Amino acid sequence: MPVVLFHQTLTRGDEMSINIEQTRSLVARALEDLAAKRDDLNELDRGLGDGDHGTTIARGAKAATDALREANLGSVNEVFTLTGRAMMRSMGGASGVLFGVFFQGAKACAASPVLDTRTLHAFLKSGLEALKQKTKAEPGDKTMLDAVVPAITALEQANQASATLGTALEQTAAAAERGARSTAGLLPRFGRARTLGERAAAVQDPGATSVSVFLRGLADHLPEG
Amino acid sequence: MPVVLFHQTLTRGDEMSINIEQTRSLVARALEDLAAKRDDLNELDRGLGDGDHGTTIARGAKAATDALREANLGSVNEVFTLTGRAMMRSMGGASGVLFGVFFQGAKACAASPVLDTRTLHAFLKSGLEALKQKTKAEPGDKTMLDAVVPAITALEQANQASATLGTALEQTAAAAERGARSTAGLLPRFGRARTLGERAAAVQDPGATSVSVFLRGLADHLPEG
Amino acid sequence: MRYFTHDPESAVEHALAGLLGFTGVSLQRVGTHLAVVYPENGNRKVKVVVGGGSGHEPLFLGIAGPGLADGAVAGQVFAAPSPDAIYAVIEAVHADEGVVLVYGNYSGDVLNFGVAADDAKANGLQVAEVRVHDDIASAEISRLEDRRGIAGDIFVIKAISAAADLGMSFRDVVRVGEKTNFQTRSLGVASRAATAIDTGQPMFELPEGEIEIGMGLHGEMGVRRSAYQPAEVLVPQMMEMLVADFEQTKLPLARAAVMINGLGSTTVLELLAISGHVRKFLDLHSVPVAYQAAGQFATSLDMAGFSITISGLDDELEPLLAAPCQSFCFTRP
Amino acid sequence: MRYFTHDPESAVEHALAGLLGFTGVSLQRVGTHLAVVYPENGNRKVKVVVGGGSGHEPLFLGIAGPGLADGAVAGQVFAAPSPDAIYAVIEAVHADEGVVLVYGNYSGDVLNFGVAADDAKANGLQVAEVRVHDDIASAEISRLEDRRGIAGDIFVIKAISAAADLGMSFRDVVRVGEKTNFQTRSLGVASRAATAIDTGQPMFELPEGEIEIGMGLHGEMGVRRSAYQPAEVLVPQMMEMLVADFEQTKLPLARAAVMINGLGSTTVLELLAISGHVRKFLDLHSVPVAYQAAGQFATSLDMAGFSITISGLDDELEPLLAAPCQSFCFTRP
Ligand SMILES: Nc1ncnc2c1ncn2[C@@H]1O[C@H](COP(=O)(O)OP(=O)(O)O)[C@@H](O)[C@H]1O
Ligand SMILES: Nc1ncnc2c1ncn2[C@@H]1O[C@H](COP(=O)(O)OP(=O)(O)O)[C@@H](O)[C@H]1O
Ligand SMILES: [Mg+2]
Ligand SMILES: [Mg+2]
Ligand SMILES: [Mg+2]
Ligand SMILES: [Mg+2]
Repeated sequence: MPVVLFHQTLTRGDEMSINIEQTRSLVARALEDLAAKRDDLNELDRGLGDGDHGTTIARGAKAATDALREANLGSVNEVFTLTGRAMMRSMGGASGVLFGVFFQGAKACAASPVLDTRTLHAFLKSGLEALKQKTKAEPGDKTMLDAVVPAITALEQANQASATLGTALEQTAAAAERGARSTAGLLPRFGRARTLGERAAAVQDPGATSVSVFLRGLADHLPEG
Repeated sequence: MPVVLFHQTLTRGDEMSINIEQTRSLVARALEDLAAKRDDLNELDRGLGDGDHGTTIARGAKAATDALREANLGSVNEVFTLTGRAMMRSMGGASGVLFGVFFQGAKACAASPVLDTRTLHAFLKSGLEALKQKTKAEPGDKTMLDAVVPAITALEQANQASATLGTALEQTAAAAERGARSTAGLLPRFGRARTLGERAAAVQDPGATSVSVFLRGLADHLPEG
Repeated sequence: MRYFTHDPESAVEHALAGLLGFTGVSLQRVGTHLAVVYPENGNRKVKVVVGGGSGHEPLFLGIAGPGLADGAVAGQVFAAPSPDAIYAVIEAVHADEGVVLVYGNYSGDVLNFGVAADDAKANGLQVAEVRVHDDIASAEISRLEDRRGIAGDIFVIKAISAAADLGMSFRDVVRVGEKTNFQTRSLGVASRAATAIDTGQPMFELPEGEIEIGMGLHGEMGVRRSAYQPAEVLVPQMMEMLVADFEQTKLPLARAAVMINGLGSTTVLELLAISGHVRKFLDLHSVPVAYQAAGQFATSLDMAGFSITISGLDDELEPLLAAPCQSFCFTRP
Repeated sequence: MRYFTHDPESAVEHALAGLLGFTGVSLQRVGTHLAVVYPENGNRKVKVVVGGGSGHEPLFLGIAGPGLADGAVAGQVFAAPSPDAIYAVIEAVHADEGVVLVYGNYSGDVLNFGVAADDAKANGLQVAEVRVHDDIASAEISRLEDRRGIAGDIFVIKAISAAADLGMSFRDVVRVGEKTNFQTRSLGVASRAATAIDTGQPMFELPEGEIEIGMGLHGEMGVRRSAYQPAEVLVPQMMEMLVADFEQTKLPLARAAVMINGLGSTTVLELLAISGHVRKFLDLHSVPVAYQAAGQFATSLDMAGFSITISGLDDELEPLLAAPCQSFCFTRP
């Protein structure tokens, strides 16, 4: 079983693709960033739901990094599907299934030995399709979709422009962050927050925030080519 | 049924005795003083017991004044026995029985149409004997006995000195007050406070305080002769 | 306030150990999941599996037993259980004809039970879902199916289980479940938020002198605030709202089962007093009460508050709710 | 915290109305007293009357029923009932052979039940008193009879009532009661005082990060303070103290009945976890457990805390504790 250095220092480059091991490290580091936001995410969920989104997502992130550390991986797809499966198994709550199916979108895509802008776009787009099977929420409803949908639009544009993975991730993360921020002020229409109406308007959606934190982590930790 | 003026203005005199109606008014007014100390007595009991002595004694005082208001009285003894019975019936708690039997001591004494130093001494002394059947507590154990016993000693001396009722009541009340104050600093050995030891030492015993408040009320409201 | 335990995940694990140690109803754990089965409800062709987040004890794990659920599965505190755990229980109850999943209508539960149900169906099992939606404060009557589930879970689980005990078909058990679900309405109030188990902080801020109406069971805020009222004023108001809700579905209350549920810190003294006020209201309105209970059945950690649940009964439901049952959560000898 | 009711006296009156409205065990009120009788325990020559202050719900009024008390009488919140009320219940249970009074060993209860017992004896009735003294924190073992009664009340009432159901003589019922009393030991801890119902203020101050050990059931302080410990550390310490207490009376625990009692605000999640820790300790010490339950049985309004009660069983007591019984407070189907 390969030894993986989880905390090696990586700096962003302008390479076109990374291999399986690099993808494993990259996703693991982004998940660690997510887990580190535990208390902030709980605080957002206190205003909007039951105050546990940080705890839940941190549990999922930990389960996923544990699973990634031990897995024998045959494709980059598996990095994502394993992550999704571990999250779905360990998290529970609304976000467990939603993050779970989103990451497992990679299962429906052709197996690839490298992660590049095209494969990443395919994975996440397939993940969004799976998400849509699970929820009728659309952008503007103050859910994680408010981050996911603009992120994938940005990724699609980057892909069409044949952008490097670094550039694509940067644009994707920025779009997700904008999307997450846009949820502050929106009226909630799905999930626990639904019944709160105006009382929950001011708060930024925790699920959308998690999506943006994860994608920002991918952009930040991409290794040099 | 006689009409009783509960709130008529009475001032202390140096008469030797009062009649049944005057005794009824006097005891009722002392009971009202006791009920008015509800919150203070609760506060003392919070430090030493379960915080309800004021509520309990106020309930008893109210029941007793109600009973006194309606009763046909044939002797001054009945003012005391009625009060005791009403308290025992309505209060519950440790103090219900203790105040109940103390006031009902008058039952064992010869019926009298007037209250004077001698009859009052006989009633309360008989009440103390009844109390001793109910508790092994002695002065120094931080209970109502710390007020009752010195009060009766003072009353006995006043009786031997053939003091007027006014003088006797003044001396009795003063002794009860000293006795109640002396309980601050004592270690509790009876009642709920028993298990608290040092933690309850500083507080003045609520039951002893009630006794002194009642006796002070009798002294203060004694009508002019 | 400080809990006697700080780590939510180990707390739930320890609680399950505690439940398994009780004498009386003998439960079996399902693998390493936070899940139990009671395998002795022998007469049933259709099995009943229930679940939801932890923090609602004695629900959900505590409601498996004779005359009640065959399987129960919990998530972490206030998180729905995962599809894997739910699926493991669906398998573990070994149903001849099918499995009915009963859970409160919250996104998390809908999503996780939904995935498990899909997996089970893909493996050839017959599965139906009853999403309890008794909380009248959580949505208008026109959006009945958007309403959340609170303590009404218990009446729905009770009726469905008793139907299964009669040996009813899958179709009929589900029909009974949906009927009870439709006829069960609840309303809750809180005077203090639950304390988060890990931080020790209140889950929402409720100013002194205000009460929260229609809070969910998961520590989340209610739908609106109101000034404090003592129970003798508040309860009749709540009862008016409940009765009006029945009338809006052209379902005047003819006979009722009533449950007063404590949410965590509300004293049993208060629950009894509230129960008295509820009964007085129903007596005044000439609604016969076939069943009335008060206690802690579906809590929200240590939230201070209570809910009133009313089930409208007919000749089919009354004996189902009356049938004997036993569990840590709910017993009818 | 604010109660949903402010006036303690009307709260107790309303609570009694609530209790009388429950379906299941059908109780009758005794006159205008805060007292009930369950008249259907037909086989008994000896009747069992229990009581104490209010604020401990579901005790005391809630423990009348089949296999349990024949009569129950309450005082106001935290005040023992008056002799009149107690006497009225002694009369109302219509005993052929005698009445056993069971109550917790507190001055107020001893005094009031004592007066009622004297009155009853003066009227030719046979009456005995069992003063439950299970709280090991409240006095040294050498002063066993000075100890207070807390949740152990329930095991003593249960055993005595089952003995009466067997048609035992007065003498034997009392003997069973005293034996169970002697074999029943409890220890409680609190992490927050009860809130006084009238003022809304805590009944004693407990600094954050401290716990109170051995508090009484009436909102009074415990016997000492200690630093906060989580349940997994605290429970084994408490169990050591309980086991050592049994050993001091040359009564090593051979078989046990166990009750984890919530005092008001402690969550059912915690009570379950505590129950798991208790069982783990007993398993490690090879003490077989014949009965184990957790819940709110004898509360102290909304105090945060719990008590552990252990009864040492022998061949006589075990079936008595196991016999079926039903009441609002305690049910064994
Ligand atoms: N029906 C839904 N559709 C889309 N997203 C949802 C839905 N329900 C919840 N979410 C997302 O999940 C987040 C809450 O996740 P989490 O707190 O972990 O779950 P739970 O609500 O079960 O406690 C919300 O902020 C929102 O982004
Ligand atoms: N055994 C006893 N002997 C003498 N006095 C007692 C005894 N127990 C209690 N008291 C008196 O009663 C007072 C407490 O009364 P109260 O608070 O009304 O009753 P309870 O303790 O039942 O709540 C104490 O302050 C003390 O003076
Ligand atoms: Mg949440
Ligand atoms: Mg007191
Ligand atoms: Mg949650
Ligand atoms: Mg008291």
